[in-house]
Amino acid sequence: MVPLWMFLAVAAGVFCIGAYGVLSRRNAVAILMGVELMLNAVNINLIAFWRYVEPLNMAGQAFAAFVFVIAAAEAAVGLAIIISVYRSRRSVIVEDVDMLKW
Amino acid sequence: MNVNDLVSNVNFLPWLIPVGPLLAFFVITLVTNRAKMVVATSSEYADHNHPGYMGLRVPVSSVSGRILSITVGLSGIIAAWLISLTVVGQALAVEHLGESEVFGSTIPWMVTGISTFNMGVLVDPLTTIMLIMVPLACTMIFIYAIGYMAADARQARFFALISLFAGAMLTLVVADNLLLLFVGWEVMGLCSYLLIGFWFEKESAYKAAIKAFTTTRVADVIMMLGIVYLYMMTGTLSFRDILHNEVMLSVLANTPAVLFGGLSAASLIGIFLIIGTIGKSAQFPLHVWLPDAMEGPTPVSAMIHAAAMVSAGVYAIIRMYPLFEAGGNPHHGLLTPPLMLMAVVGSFTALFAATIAVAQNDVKKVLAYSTISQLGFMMAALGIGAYIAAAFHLITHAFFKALLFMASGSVIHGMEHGDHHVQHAHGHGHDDAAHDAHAHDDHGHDDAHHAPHFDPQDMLNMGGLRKTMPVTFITFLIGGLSLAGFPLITAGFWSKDEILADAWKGLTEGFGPHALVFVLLAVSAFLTAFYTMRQIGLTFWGEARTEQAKHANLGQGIVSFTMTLPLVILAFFAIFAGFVGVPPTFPIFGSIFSPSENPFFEFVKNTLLSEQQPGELTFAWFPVLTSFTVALGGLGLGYLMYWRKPLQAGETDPMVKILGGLYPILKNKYYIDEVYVRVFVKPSQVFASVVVVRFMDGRIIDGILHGIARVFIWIGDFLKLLNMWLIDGVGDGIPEYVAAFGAYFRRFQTGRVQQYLLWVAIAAILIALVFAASSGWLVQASGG
Amino acid sequence: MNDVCSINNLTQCLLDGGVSPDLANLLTILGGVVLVATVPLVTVIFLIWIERKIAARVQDRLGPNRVGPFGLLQSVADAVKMLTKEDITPMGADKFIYNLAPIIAFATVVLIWAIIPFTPLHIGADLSIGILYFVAVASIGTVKIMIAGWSSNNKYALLGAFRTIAQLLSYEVPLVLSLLIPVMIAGTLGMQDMVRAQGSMWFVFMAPVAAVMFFIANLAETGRAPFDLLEAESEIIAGYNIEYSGFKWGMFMAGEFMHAFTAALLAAVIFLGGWWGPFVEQVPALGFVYLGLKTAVVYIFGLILRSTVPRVRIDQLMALNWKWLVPISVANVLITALLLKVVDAIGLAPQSGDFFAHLPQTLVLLVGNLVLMFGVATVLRNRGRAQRLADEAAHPVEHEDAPVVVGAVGH
Amino acid sequence: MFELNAQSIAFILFALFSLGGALGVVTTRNLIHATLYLILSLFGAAGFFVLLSAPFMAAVQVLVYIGAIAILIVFAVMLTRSMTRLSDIYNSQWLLSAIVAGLLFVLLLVGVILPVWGVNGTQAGREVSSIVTTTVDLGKALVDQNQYVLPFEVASLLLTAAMIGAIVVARDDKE
Repeated sequence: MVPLWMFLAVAAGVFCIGAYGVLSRRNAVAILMGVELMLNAVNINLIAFWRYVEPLNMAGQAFAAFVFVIAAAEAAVGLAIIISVYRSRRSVIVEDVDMLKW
Repeated sequence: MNVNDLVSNVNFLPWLIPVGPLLAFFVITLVTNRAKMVVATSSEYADHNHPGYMGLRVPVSSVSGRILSITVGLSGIIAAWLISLTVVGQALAVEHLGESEVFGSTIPWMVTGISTFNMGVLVDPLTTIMLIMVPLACTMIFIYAIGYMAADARQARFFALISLFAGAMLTLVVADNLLLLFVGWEVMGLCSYLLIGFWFEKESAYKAAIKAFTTTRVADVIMMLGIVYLYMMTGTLSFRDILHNEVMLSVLANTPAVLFGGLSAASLIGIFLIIGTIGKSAQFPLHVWLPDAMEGPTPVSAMIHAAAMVSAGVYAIIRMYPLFEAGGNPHHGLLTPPLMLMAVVGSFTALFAATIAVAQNDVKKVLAYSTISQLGFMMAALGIGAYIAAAFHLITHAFFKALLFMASGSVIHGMEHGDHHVQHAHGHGHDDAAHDAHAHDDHGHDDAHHAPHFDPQDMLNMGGLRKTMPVTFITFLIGGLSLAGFPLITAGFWSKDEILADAWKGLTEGFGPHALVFVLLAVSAFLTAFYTMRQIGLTFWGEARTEQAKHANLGQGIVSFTMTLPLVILAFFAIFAGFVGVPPTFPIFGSIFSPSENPFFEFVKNTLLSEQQPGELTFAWFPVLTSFTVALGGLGLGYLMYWRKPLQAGETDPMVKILGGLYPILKNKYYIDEVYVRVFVKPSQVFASVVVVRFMDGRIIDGILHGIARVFIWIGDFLKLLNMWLIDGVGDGIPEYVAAFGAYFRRFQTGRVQQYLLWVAIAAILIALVFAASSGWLVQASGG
Repeated sequence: MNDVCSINNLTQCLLDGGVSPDLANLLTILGGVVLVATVPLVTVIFLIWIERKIAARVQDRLGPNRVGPFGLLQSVADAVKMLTKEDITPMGADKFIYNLAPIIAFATVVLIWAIIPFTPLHIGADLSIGILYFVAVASIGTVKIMIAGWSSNNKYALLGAFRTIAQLLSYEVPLVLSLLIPVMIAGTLGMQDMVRAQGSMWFVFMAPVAAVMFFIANLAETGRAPFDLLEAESEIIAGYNIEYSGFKWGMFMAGEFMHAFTAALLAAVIFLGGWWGPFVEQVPALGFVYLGLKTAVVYIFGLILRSTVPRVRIDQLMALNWKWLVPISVANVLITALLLKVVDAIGLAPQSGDFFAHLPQTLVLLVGNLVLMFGVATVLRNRGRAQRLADEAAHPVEHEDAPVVVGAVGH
Repeated sequence: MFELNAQSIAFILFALFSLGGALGVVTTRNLIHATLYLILSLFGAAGFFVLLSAPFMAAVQVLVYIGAIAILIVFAVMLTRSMTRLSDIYNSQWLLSAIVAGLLFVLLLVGVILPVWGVNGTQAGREVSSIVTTTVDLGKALVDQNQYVLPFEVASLLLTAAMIGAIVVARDDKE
């Protein structure tokens, strides 16, 4: 069976790549994709740990299920916000919507 | 646990106590408070001494919604009251409650890694007495508020807020751990903010609200530090686990504190908590918010000053008392730093506030300062180990101070009524709005739309109210006497006397702090008696000094009834609450009220472990005589100055002549620093600290801008406190400091989330690195 | 499993042929994969013929009858013609995606076949979550449409894609909800178990509403009439795949036909008892026949529907879904869950596998479904009446000559 | 420790999917392509779930992420059409972010994963039990009153709220 740490490593990789996307992309939609990647990496971890450490305890899968829910909600609301921003400012570049300061 | 044994089992009952008001809050907010937006006319928004806000679109709750809300709020608090009565009944039945058994139950609340954090309720003697006082006072205030707020368009909202307030206070009282207590504490902070700023259309009101909020916040942060530190040290915050655990206490007392070398951990935690209390129950130097808090409606003042908030501060101290005591023994003159701090701050505040109160003309301001001073009494008492005396005074004070506030409230109400009457009679300055105002409420006090603005709270405008408002007069008199500690028959006398007796005991054994406390408290007791008499004299005695005062009354019907009933009930307690704590060795009275033992004392002392309990005092004449002298002396002086020759209209207050140059200073609450300094602190210290401040002040702002070492930042925070000290809290030190700070950190706020995230990520990595380095994982990793 | 070489146990045959076990397994699996992947391809050609024939019969025509016996080879000829057509890639198209789309289009359909139990023994992969797998794979279908419509750089295609995706996403809701009901009754997500659970009673009797829902939703999912808006020539020319030509378009088309057929297959499996039939335990291979027959019934019914019912408007489509199907299926789920609990509570749940053990539960559920139908019907009737009254109020009809007309028709 | 069998081959394949897909997501200029890469990466994750004998999770992954979220994203991309191909896709801090992300990865790998779960890490020795809970158990756990029914309900509430919120936010108030 594939050792656990490999799953974890891949998950970590996906997470970091997603984080990079979130930190560096200009397009809000792309940022959202990065967030999805990060959430997904978390899910991989949850399931992997569930399988290798506590396969008889539902916690891992249950939490993964909740992460799905969160991801769905986050995507829906986030995209809605992006679209309404685009409608009002004709732009989804995050630098263009940094008025909320000082 | 099903509902049935939840109700039947007294261990679960405490859970239900706060539920009523909290539920009421949600129900009112979500359901019954049906408000429609209308353009305000003075009648909808006629309110206590602040200009109306004609033209604004304001929410006005429908009549039905208003009545519903009142019902809900009232039933909530009454439910809480009944439940607590049940609990109290059962608690009193138990022999030596607290020593062996206490009521309460805990549930695991959050599992933090290895340790589980329990939430729970606890009923021990201290809680019991609080449960006697708080719900009763709250209920009275609620009833009172029905009448007092009857003309306010946002009455429903008001009831929601005070319900939340009461709920928070009850939570705090029944909490069995410091965190739950802190939760209640903070919710109350929020409520006080909302309620002080209830008439937010008034600039002064919302400013006062913000002031109160921020001031207490400063203290609360420090208190939270203490809580966190305590949790770090002990791994639990449950009172009984910590305070009924000799080992833990001694450990706390003997481990030196972090980065405050000299202190023990217990002392540091204690000081942190005390600072929290200083903020909450308005002790010097953080007392500044309390007088301004008078901007809120009077029931709120009563709530904050008597029933709930300020008591909460003292209650917290009493609750955690063994912690402060740990490592010392006040009964043998061994005062730990926190105790010392309390003794000094408390006694000083008592005197300080009393002197200010002497020169106030605003009927509520006087009471505000008297509150500060009375709380000073309690703090001082705690400082010298007079644990039970403090608790006793807390209770009695709550009763008579609530009484006084509500009485003054009805005085104000009456004055406004009179004022309205005057306006009406002279027939100028009232329009259609005013008409329908009178149509749908018998005495819409619309002081809004006529100039010059008449101040219904200024005692100089009153006088002779005893004729028009007899009930208020009698009750106010009772309350006042109780506050002044009129010998033998008032509650205030017994509690104060006990404090003085404790102090005297220490003094006879030659302990410095006790002596200080004794002298200062005696003087402030004298002043208290004096200004109380002055207030009563100015308000009720003599002849009416203004038209308004001549016609001041509470009118008829439900309003006047709801506003007088609580007064009468509380007046009863203001007298008789004292007799539960009569020391048995007291001549005559002792044999009457406590033949065998001092019931209050015997009951409450079991809150502590047996070896921490103070011993029964042997009766001594000197303190009793002292309290006689100061009380009667003060009252007498007041009588001479304000009763025998009542103030005539237009005549200036005799205080002005007597105090001379001091008068404006007192009137302005020592606003002038030099005088403040000369009167209070030893000049040398002051001089030194001034220099230090100047010097450090410059250094700090530089220090921060150039990011000098953190020690300077720490000194800076310390000096920030000193600053508030010197310039009476509102000094310019903090604003500048904060402004510079903000100006510096402002540039971090680019409005770009990604940058923030980047910072977060970097920080996380750094922390992880530190953690990894400390726990040697990296080493392992390189190894494996 | 018995160790004799038979159609049910090809591995054994290979082993008897002296092949090493691993290789034998691999070979059988590969064989199965190839089979399951190619059979659909072949079926399509036949399906098209059937479709055209039936459409023709319904519309009183003859249909293809030139090429081959009964025109059987007509669609073969069409296929050949299609393959020989030029393969166009429009300018500015996103090449990679543009070429990817048809592959996904067909693959998604073929993937579904992996979980279809043809006989007690023959199933691609008896996943424990078969039905969920079906839903998941079906949901990928939206991707193909999206990228096809987007990548061909054509406004019509994009519009068509949007519209189609709106339709597919909307109709996934009642689809999944109606699938929930057999799952609840059978207590499993696996296809094979699902079929076994229908041994003595088909689910269509226990959950007719769900069956109807499933059928309608599938019509919409597969874009068959009356829901074939994705190729509404009159409005958006030919939908998302307008730019495709030749073989790629062929894959789209084949994919759609396959999808329709697969839907019928699933309906047969989930509601009509799959391969169950007389003697199927003794001769598992019979399962193919029974399943084929049941599927044919469903599919042909769909065809007749297609050639009789006119196409709906997009707003009607959405209204039908969100105002009727979704609420009804939600109600259906609630009712069924409740009834199942009740049945279980009062001990009517089937203990043994035989027919009569299942009867009470079936009756209860049936009654529940009928009540639901009645409720829906009532609502519909009231609505219709209100509508009619409104119309009559708008422009009253002459009542006196109406009966005359009827009479005239009568005689 | 890592013999080459069907499982490990599948693992490598899926790992390539998810990592490559992820890289594609953050590097491609064309957002539609990025979305497709995202789908690829999510497929990889689904494959992992299958390998980890959580088929239900795999199916839900495909259903929710690819069937719903990815489509949502594509919609968003298309509705913000002018933004689909930006001239420069990275902001000014991209280099620093790359360093930070890389550092984070190394830290996770070297600091946590390897020492704890690695070949001779502290937890390496534990054997993996062959019996695993099934989808039925998951379903039971989710509605078990002393397991996850409350979070479950809360999650459903959250979804509803999110749905309403999304509609309210995205609706065009002009008409």
